[in-house]
Amino acid sequence: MAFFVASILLILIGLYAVLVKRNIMKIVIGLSLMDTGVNVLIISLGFIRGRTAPIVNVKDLLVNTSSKVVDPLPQALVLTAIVIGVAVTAVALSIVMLMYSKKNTLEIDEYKELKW
Amino acid sequence: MDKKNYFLDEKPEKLTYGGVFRKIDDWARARSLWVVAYGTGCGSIELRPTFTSRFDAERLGMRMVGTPRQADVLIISGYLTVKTLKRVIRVYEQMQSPKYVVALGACPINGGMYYDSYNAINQLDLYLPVDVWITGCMPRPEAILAGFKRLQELIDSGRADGWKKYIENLDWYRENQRKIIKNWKMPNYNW
Amino acid sequence: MVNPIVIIGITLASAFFIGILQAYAKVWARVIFILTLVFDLLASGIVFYGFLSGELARPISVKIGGFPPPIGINLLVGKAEAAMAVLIFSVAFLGAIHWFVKGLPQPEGKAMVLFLLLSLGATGITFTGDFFNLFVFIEITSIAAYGLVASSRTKGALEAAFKYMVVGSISSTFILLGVVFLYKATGSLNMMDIAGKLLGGISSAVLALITLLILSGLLVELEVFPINGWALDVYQGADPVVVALLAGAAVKAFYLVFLKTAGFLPLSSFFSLALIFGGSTYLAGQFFAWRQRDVRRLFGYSSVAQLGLLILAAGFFLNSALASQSRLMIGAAIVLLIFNHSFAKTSLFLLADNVKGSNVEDWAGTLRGNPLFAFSFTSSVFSIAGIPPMAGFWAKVLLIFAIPRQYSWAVALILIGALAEVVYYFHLYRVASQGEGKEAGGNLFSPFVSSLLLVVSVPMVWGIFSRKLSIPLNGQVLLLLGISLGIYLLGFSRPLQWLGSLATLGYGIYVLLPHFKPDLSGFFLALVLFGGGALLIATYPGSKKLPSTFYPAYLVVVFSMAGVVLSSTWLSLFVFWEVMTWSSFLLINMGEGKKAAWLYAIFSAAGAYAMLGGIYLLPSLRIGVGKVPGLLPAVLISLAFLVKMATAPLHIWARDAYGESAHQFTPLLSGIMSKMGVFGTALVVVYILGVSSNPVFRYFLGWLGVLTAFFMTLLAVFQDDLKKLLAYSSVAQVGYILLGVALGTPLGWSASLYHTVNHFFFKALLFVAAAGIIYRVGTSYLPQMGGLIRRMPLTFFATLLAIISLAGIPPLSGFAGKWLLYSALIEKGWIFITVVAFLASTLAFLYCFKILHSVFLGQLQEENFNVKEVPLTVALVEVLLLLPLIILGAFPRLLLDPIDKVLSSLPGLSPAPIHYGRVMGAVTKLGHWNALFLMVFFAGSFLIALVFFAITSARIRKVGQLDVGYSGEVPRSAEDLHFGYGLYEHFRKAVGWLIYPLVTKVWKGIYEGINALAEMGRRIYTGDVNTYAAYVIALSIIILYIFSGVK
Amino acid sequence: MWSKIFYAFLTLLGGIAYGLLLGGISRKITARMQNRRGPTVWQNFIDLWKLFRKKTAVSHGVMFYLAPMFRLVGGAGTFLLVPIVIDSPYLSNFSFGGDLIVIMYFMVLGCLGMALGAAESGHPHAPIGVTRGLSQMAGYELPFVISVVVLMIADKTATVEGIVRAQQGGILHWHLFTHPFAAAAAFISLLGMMTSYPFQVVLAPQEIAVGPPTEYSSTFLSYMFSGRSVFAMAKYLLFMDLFLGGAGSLLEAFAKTFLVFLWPLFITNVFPRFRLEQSVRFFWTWPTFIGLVDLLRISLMR
Repeated sequence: MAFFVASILLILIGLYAVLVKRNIMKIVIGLSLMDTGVNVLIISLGFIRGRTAPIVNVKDLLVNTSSKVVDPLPQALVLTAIVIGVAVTAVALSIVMLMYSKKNTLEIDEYKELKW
Repeated sequence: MDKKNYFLDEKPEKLTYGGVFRKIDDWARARSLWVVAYGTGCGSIELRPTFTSRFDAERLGMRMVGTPRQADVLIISGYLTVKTLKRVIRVYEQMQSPKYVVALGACPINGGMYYDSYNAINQLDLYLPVDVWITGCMPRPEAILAGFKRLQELIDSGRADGWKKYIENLDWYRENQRKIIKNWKMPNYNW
Repeated sequence: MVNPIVIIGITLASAFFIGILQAYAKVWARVIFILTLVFDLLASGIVFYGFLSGELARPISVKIGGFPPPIGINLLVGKAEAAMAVLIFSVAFLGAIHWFVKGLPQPEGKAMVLFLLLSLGATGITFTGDFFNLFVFIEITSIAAYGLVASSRTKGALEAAFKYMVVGSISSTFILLGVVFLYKATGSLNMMDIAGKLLGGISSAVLALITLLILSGLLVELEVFPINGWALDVYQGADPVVVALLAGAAVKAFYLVFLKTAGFLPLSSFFSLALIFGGSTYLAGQFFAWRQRDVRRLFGYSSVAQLGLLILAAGFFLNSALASQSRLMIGAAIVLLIFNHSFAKTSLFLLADNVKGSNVEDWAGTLRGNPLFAFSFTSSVFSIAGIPPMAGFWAKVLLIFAIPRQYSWAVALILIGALAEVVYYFHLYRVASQGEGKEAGGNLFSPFVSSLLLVVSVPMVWGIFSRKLSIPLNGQVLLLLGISLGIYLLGFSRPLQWLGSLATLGYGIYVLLPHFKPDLSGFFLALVLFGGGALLIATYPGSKKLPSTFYPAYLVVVFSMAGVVLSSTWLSLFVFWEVMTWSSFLLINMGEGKKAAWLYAIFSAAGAYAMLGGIYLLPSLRIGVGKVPGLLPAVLISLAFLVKMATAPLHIWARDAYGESAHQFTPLLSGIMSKMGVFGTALVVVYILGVSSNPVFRYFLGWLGVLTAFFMTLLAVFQDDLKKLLAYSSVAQVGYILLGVALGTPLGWSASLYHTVNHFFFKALLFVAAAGIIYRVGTSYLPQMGGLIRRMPLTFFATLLAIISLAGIPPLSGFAGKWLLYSALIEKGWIFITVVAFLASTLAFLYCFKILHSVFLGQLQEENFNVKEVPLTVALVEVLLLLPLIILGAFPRLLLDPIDKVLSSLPGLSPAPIHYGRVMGAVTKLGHWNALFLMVFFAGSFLIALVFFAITSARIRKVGQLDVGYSGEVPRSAEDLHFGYGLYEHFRKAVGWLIYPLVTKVWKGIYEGINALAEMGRRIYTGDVNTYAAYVIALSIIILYIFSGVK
Repeated sequence: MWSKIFYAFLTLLGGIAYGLLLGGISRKITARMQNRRGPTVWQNFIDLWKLFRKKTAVSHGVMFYLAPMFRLVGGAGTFLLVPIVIDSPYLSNFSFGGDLIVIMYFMVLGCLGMALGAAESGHPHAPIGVTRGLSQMAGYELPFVISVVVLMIADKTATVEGIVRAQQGGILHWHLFTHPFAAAAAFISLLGMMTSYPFQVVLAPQEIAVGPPTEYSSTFLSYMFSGRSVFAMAKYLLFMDLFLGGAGSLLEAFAKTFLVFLWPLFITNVFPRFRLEQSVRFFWTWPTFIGLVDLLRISLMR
């Protein structure tokens, strides 16, 4: 339960940053936070109390595996999601860099030329 | 194509006078004198009473018309200047034959009180054929009516033929006119 | 057969290699890039062909990593997926070519890698059969897209990329959450598997919630209103090639996923979701674009709207409550829409890349002298706006006719949106096609190819869909239309084109000969073909100044009119009607009008879409007697015809369209095309309204007609432009015709049909003469003409006869129409209308005199001294047209007898109750009129008087033009003496208040009101990232709350 | 048939003569009202002869040349289309040629021809006069049409004979009395048609010479003159047929047309002149409203 609450809290903090903060960097951080929050959420979804990690290198895990380990799939998913999150953050930061080099500011109000 | 067709540059033909209906024609012409409503000088003030209720020239069959095309009579109502003479000539030549000229007052006869003005025409019949002269300065409407009566008689008897003479002697008239009007600026023949 | 995984694998691999190679061998990097795209295109093409040819019956399922599908990831490629891949790679290929020609963005290796990744991602989205895999591909696509958008490194591009990234990240968060929850709920990530489990009955409420989570992520990518601000910014800011790939291909892949996922929702909630979001996106896009001055953003709005339409269509497509036949039709419509939009938008965005400057005004003149550009632009715009013959037209028709009757509001919505689309697209079109010719960039290969694809697909699409909709399009007419287009090939020589057109028309008459029957179609067919042919002769002078599309378009107008009158169903009438409308639009646009063609397009489109709506409401598509419930279909259908007749208050297009269209075309427009409105109204009155029923509506039509006649006549009186004056006059005369048709009595119809033909004779004559005069004089401004009788005696004579006919003065043919009409009116007892009609025809004398005086009489102006008589062909046509005026004047029965036959062929009508006697002439219950006597009497006594005059007259001298009594003065110039300006100024003082431009102001007010609303509406796109993100969150919450059914 | 044509010709001459005579009478009466003696009543004949026999004339072109013929033939045609004495084989003239609608449109032919000829003269006064005339025509046509429609609807016929027949049986059957409002409207519009004061701005001799025929002279003018007088006769006859019960004999026709003739004459001598926009406004208001009374009555009674 704590995972759920924590992850949703993380998502909400991230969302808060995205929705309210006027600084581009803070928005990117917000996105990152959301990403992490979602990852935690996914992991917690796959978690089953009393079971162990799905690393099948211990002998007694080889029999009747599926009742002893937590759901391995979310973990695999999160692995991919983390990679994607890193990629997104990298692209985002490079875009932010370029933006800063154009206007020398990170205020979002300066980036409202395209509208209507 | 050029501008030639702005004006018809052609000398008017001589007109014959006669025919089976000559008597009726003359009678009708005498009783239907349409006067071009064109005041050349101060005398035209006398034409208003002449044509309105007091003296009623309409009982002689006369009336004013606004265009020379339909008029029979041109009244030179007073002194003529070089400027007006030009207009008078054009108006007269635009009238359709038979047409008559009545000169009103002293000025057309000999210049009247302006005889020595640099700009006055002293003797009208050098420039236009005058059928009736009405003297006075100015002649009163009664005199004008008498003059018209005289014109009617002349027409009736076929003697008012200034319009014929004008065409016959056009060159002579032109010569006189051109002496006075230095800058002609008119077509050679007005229609 | 190619394994679909190969496409993905090869693309991924070469993307990787390009990244490495570009540092060492730039050329090789490029070669690999292009080769990869070509390979992808070919491979997907082969797969698609496999499905088409039937070689592949079932979808290909490719397992990856050795696990069988439910557990392992798999690709699932069916027909739709293969087609989508072909689409994606064709657009990508075209974009790549464009990039190469114009220069790749730097660093080019990265751009190429991202480009490949983007197309790969989109393909993956399409192919994948697994939800998590879907998420991965979405992320690949998105990241590549962020990078590509930013790659041009302009301020706008960076800003757009950032916004895209923020919103995109939120959306993918939603998708990811949805996917994970889906897994939690069903224990599976395989699409087929989940679908199967669904059938097995998993608690649907939770599933719906989860699906909605995914859907709200997808809806962000699908750019629905109001969360599409980022997309518009991207369209505006990014490199057009990237935009083309995004709008043309990537979004379509998302749409496919949307269709696949939607099945997990309960039917009703998906249906309402699709309708609400589709509809609002569609309308918002179409209307917000009105205020848009940046062309790329304008295209963006249009793309958004098209997506909205697709979503709307998806709602119906997946609604299993609908008949399978309709769902098939909608499926076809969706395919057509996607195809159409992808290539048209690709073409448009790439064209935008060729124009310097981003504003609409910067496009001015780009179509002039750039045939390739013009071709690409025209065909793309026509495609998107759904104008025949392009595929978009059939998409619209299919979609509309498949929607069941209880959702007719959706039809109305689609039609209104389509109209709004016409407004802004043709504003752009008109700006682009007019003004000084302007050099546009030469990078036209890709746009040209993509629009060529659109055009090439036309015959196929027509073949398939006219059969599918069972629209019997007249084959002969189609053939003739084809030949007409072929005339374009003679474009190198105008005389040849002219002769070719004449030959084609002759051939057309020969081919359509069997249709000249004494019925309504035959009657109008004769008018169309012979009239069109006669007027074609006169088009020759000055045609060198016209674009080479003039003659093809002219012929298309003529033959499509033939198609209209020969139609046996309303839908085929509509098809030809649209062809006629838009080809005539092109012709009008060839004139120098500023707004004329645009207004014409708007009004015509409004009419046409109203007609489509009306046809949709009809119980049977056949043109024939049948009970039609309610007045609405009749009103809607007749709107189109009233527009074409320019009946008030739908007339405001007419003045400029007539006045400023190509002079060679105006006679056809006025003489024949406006009569198509008459034809249509006649059909409506006979077959839908019923000749003797609906008296109130017909009375209303009658008033419309007579008020049109009155006000247009009044406007003509004060008009100082020859062609515009004639335009008003034409509209007014057609008002009389409408009045006769509205009467619904044999006498009234007889009057109308007679006037229809007669109006063609004299108005075509007047317009032809006007064309000749304008050709010679060089102006159509009346006060600058005058005295031309001295130079153009024949034209004067022809015009005089035409004017006498127009004014309806007895010995000529025009009077018959007047006499019949008044007899009919008095017989019917429409008293007040009679009075107004009489008054209007008296007012007509005013402008009749104005035409004759201002053009021919008065003083010949100096600048017109060297004017010659009109060219020979024009003179020939004048003579051709004036003969019937005289002949019909003496023998009106030559026309009235065929009309009687036509009338007796129509249900509810009978031959006009006219008895013909030798002495009294035509006798009705009311009065009589002997045409022949009047003609003979007039001509005879005129001759006698003339001879008598010639004998008795004084010696007459023809004098010069300045020899006038001018108070003794000598006029200095003709200009001083000519009274041409403000002829009826005194009359204006008396009745000027009647021509207060109320209608124009009302229309303008409506236009501006919509503009203001659009302006207010589009302010929601603040350009602020926070706001956009907030919209997404808010909308998702709303979606989850409303549509999940969870309380 | 030839005899019919011959009689028509005679009637035409008679009409011209009577028209000229009426013109003379009107000049005489006007003079008397102005406390003058005035010309003889035959003055118009003298004028006509003089003009006819003038020696020279100018022409400005073909249309200018033909216009007087248009005017004469148009006037004569209208005159002959209106039956003078109905049921008389000869004095109904060519009324078989057309009904009231035909007459109303045939009327325009002469005017149109004259307008064109005048306009070709190139004199600015001509188009000024013509446009004034046409505008005024648009003015008076409205009340006139209203009353004509009233009559046509009331009598269920559009022929002049039919309308005359409907008025037989005593003076109270005249439309003047059965449809007084329509008649009033029509008679007011007659003032406009005859361009008598206060609607005389069309000719306005004081400002634009005589308007349209400014450039016409001599024989041309004589044709116009006679055309005009026969045209006036046609209008008198038409009004007689429409409102005064037609004529049973030639004498009656003389008397009744004289009555119609007196109406504009009385008005013209005691009124000043309207400007054009005033007269158009006048026609489109007062006589129109008056006519509408009968039009409403007819439409309600039907």
